[in-house]
Amino acid sequence: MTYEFDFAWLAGYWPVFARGVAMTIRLILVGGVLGIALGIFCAWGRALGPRWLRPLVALYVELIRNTPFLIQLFFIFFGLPAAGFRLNEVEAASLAMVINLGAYSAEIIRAGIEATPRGQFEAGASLALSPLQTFRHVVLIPALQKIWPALASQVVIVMLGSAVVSQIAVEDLTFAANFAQSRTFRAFEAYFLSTAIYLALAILLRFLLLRLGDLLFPHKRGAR
Amino acid sequence: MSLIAIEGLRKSYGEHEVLKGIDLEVAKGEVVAVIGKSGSGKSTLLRCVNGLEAINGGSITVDGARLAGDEAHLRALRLKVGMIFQQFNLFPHKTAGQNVMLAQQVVKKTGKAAAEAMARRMLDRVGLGEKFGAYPDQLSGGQQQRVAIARALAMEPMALLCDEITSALDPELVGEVLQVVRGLAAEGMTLMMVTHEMAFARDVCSRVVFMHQGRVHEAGPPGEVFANPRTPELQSFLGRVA
Amino acid sequence: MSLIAIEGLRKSYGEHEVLKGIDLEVAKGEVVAVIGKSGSGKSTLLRCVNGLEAINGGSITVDGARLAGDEAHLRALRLKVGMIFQQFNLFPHKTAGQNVMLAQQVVKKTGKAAAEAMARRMLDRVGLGEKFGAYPDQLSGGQQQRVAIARALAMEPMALLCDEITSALDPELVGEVLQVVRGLAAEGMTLMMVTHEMAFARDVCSRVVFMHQGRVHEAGPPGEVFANPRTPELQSFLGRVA
Amino acid sequence: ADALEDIKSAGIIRVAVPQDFPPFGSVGTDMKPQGYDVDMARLIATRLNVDLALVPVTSANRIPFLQTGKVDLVISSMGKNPERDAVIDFSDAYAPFYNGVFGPEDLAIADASDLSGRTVGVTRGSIEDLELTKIAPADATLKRYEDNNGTISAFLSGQVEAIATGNVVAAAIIAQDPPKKPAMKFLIKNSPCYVGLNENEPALQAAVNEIIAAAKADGALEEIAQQWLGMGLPEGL
Amino acid sequence: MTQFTLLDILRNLVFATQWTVILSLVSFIGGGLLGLGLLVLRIGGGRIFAPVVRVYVELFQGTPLLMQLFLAFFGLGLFGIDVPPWLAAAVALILWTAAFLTEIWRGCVEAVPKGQWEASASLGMSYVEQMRHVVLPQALKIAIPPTVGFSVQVVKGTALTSIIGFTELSKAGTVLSNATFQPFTVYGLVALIYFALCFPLSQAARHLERKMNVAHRH
Ligand SMILES: Nc1ncnc2c1ncn2[C@@H]1O[C@H](COP(=O)(O)OP(=O)(O)OP(=O)(O)O)[C@@H](O)[C@H]1O
Ligand SMILES: Nc1ncnc2c1ncn2[C@@H]1O[C@H](COP(=O)(O)OP(=O)(O)OP(=O)(O)O)[C@@H](O)[C@H]1O
Ligand SMILES: [Mg+2]
Ligand SMILES: [Mg+2]
Repeated sequence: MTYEFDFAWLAGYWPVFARGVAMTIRLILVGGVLGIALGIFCAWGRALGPRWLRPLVALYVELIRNTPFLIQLFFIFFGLPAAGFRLNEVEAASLAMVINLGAYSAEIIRAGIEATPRGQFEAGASLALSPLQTFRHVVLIPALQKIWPALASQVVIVMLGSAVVSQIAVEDLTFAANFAQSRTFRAFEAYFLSTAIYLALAILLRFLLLRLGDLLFPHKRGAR
Repeated sequence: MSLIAIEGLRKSYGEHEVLKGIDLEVAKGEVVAVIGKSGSGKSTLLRCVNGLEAINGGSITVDGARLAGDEAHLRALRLKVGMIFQQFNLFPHKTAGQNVMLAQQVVKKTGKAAAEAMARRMLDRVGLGEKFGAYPDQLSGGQQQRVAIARALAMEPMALLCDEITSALDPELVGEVLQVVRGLAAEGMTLMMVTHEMAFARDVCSRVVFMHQGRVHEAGPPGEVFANPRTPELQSFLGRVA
Repeated sequence: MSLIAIEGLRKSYGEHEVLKGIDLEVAKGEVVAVIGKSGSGKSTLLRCVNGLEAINGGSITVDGARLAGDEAHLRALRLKVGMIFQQFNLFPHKTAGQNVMLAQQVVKKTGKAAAEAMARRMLDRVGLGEKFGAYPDQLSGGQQQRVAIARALAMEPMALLCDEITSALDPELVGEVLQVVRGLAAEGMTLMMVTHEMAFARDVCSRVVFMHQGRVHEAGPPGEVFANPRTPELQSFLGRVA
Repeated sequence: ADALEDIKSAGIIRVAVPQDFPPFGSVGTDMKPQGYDVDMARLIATRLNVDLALVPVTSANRIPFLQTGKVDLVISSMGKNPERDAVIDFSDAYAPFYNGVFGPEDLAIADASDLSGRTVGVTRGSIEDLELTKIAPADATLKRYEDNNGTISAFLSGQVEAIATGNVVAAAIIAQDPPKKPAMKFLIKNSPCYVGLNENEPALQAAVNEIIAAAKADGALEEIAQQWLGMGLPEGL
Repeated sequence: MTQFTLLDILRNLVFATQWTVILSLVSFIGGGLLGLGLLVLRIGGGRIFAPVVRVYVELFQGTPLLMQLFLAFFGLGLFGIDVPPWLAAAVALILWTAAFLTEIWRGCVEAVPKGQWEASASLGMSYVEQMRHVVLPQALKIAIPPTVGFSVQVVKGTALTSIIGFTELSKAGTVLSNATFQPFTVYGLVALIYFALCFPLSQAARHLERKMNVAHRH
């Protein structure tokens, strides 16, 4: 085969790619921040929350973790309007990512909470902190610290998984590649380019998250 | 009137009855050493007094208020009685100073400046004034335990419960912690402490309580208890430890 | 001729020099106690002798063979010198008996029957004959440490290095382990042990080595060293521990 | 080598067909491809006197299949534009494609300029996508879905106000009797479909064009159109 | 238009599920074996191999699986190597699975306490003997729950093979919903089947994890 790579056509499409990258970043920002927040809440609910909350959280986590992201996305985008709740494609994609990351991070964070020595809970209690105060001030930060690398990986996985949001017409990075190739029929160039950008984004995202971890957990630096 | 009054206290884990009816009074300013073999229920006793374990029978009264299981009562109790653990249990993500400040700010809603002033005072008191900004893992075991003491003191409790607070320390570091406790006792703090340091118990405590199989087996002033143990169990226990 | 000869041993971690030139000879059958403050380099010294740490200067000679860094030499060395750790480090997925058998079978290629016979003999020797099939987490700390001793003995080493082997034990369990070591000393095993048990060192050891800031600061027979410490550092050290 | 010769000597022609674009390509209850494009592939194979291997493709991978030599022809209701023509070659037109903008009865749209400010769904990379992109006013929003199904679902769930699609597709939706029926607002263009093949294969191109011309002349193509589109071939295809 | 009954849809989906299952098994077994090899290189491969494995892991964990499949199938085709789709799918999925499993397992090996290495070294064992008799058996035990947990991701990951022409479960779903215009029925069933495949796996992972924690506390 004598296929000749040609990136010249890109000149006309780089704005599409730039917008796509911006959208992918925007999605992972929203999904990451809210998803982890949801994950913290669910982890608390499942590990320490009131009895009635635990099975509900478990149901949510299992439903999400055991079905494909794409299907979840379809139900939110095409299905919710039938229930009178219409979200545009970007909102739907963001919500799907929040829900997805929420379920995964709930499990990860819960592991961190459960690895917290009992003595920490007891020390909090014996200082007259309420259970919620103990969770908030004593348990949460060290628990997050323990699982931070795993959480960072999960965020990267969700970012890469977000490629399928182009199926509901969200104009993300994969959309850009598909759009360009549907016009120019230069699929290899388009996919090579988007793969390279995804790799760069993944490396950058992980790096930033780990740096964020250093900021959130300053005591780690003092560790011997 | 006694500060801590324990009557007919019973505690079981499942089938296993660990405390089989404990009666014990601790007056204000008293320093009580609780000794006994491993598994005799010493820790459980202290944990019950701090409300960390739900009790199965009897009553515990602290400063006239009877211990109940609900959240509000428990918190009120814990404001009166501080506890220090064998494993220090400092909060690893907070500096020594922040460890001491946290509960003041969160529980007592003390302002930051006041909490910090108190923290500095308490750290000074345990000889760690200059370690305010150090994280626990930058401190030696003895230093960590002293921060734990400062943390409990900052809540201005009426009594302190200490559960083998020197057992996890290297021998060289035991002295510095006991020195701090000695100071507290001298200042009139009410103390109830589980300890294996017999010499210390003899020197500092006003009363020694020997527990055996979930009961108070013998009790009395250290001079008497150590010099003339009446029961064979205490005799054998002292023989082994000394 | 001495069994273990250490000359000018230096060891640094990065910038930090932990051993600053150690000279020490241990004769066959000698029982040497290494004492000193935390951080003085006691563990590091033992770990160097066992080849667990690469050294930065000086030499270590065991039974005439000089320690080198390559795999084959290291293995040969470790067959001559066994090591027992503070944290026992038993293999949790193997029974007591299998723990003792493993290295014989894997390293010495001893047959299963012979290895098992040896394991039973060694477990008997540490008083655990009936625990052959128990997993480590079914044993008390003292029992685990005795299995660790049996495991080291089964390799028939010429010397044993013991690093605070009773420090992780509850006070009641210390005795049973020291009893086993006492027996080994009586049978003529060469021992080099880091310990905080001064009474034991006094009773059992033929020589005491006091380390301070990476150097051998004082050494001599226990009678002398404990009765007449010459340096102020040793005096203060003994004062604190005793 | 010459692709036509290779096909003849192998005795088999491999054709990429859509699986997600009824009535040009979808599946029957046995999951076998069927539709206008499939019959077209069959026609070409028969007339070249070789066996037929159908390779189901999507709009994302149909051209890579062709370029890497995994198929000989792409018959997947492709439209032509200059950028595409620079990368692959096209045959003569083999099928008509009436596409238009469809919306609910009460939506007032008469031509492209009425799309101003409206949201229109379209299948990414389809003929109607290419055409509508050209004629839609700047402030119309085009939502480009992965496949027909996405476009239709978006319309039915109200995520878009109107869709651009083939009239046969719209007819198929109406046949399902949904609560929201798409009515034709205006015709975009009758833009025919072309068979795609690799560059520099004049012999294969000529052979395909010959077959298409013959099929137009002898009524074979008319028959396919009647079956799948429910109408005859237009004049001048 | 061909008319599909619910039974037609279900039958075709279940039929396509067999591809999902086969692909999952292939990727998991192949990825497991390759991952084990990479693991050895990663922790024992010194200055040369360990970084290579690290880059490998970074590459495969840092790019969408969809693109990996695309490039495995068509990329090689560009060089005139004709890879059949099943081979490309298997290769890409195995490489991807191995990258993740290697990392998971490395974490497990590192979770074995340092004391175990030292104790076995002081008994005279070589690196390989330490690995074989002391470290790996313990790491293996810790590794089972996260490994089973990851298998759920593999099952879901096989969905992306549709890019190279596989009609597995989710592609069958797309095709059927395009043929029937009943996306909710079809995707509802697809979700159900995925759930039926994945839920037992994640439950097993959770169960094993709990069992292990109990054993730990023992
Ligand atoms: N959470 C628990 N669940 C079940 N049994 C427990 C629990 N905590 C303690 N026990 C049991 O209660 C008994 C008393 O324990 P406790 O910790 O009070 O003893 P102790 O006197 O403090 O011993 P030590 O000197 O070892 O600390 C022991 O037999 C112990 O096994
Ligand atoms: N792996 C290491 N990396 C860096 N520094 C180390 C390491 N191991 C030990 N050190 C340092 O070397 C010094 C000596 O340590 P060593 O463990 O030999 O002391 P020790 O006398 O055994 O003390 P202890 O009684 O606490 O066991 C200490 O300052 C310690 O911090
Ligand atoms: Mg206790
Ligand atoms: Mg040491």
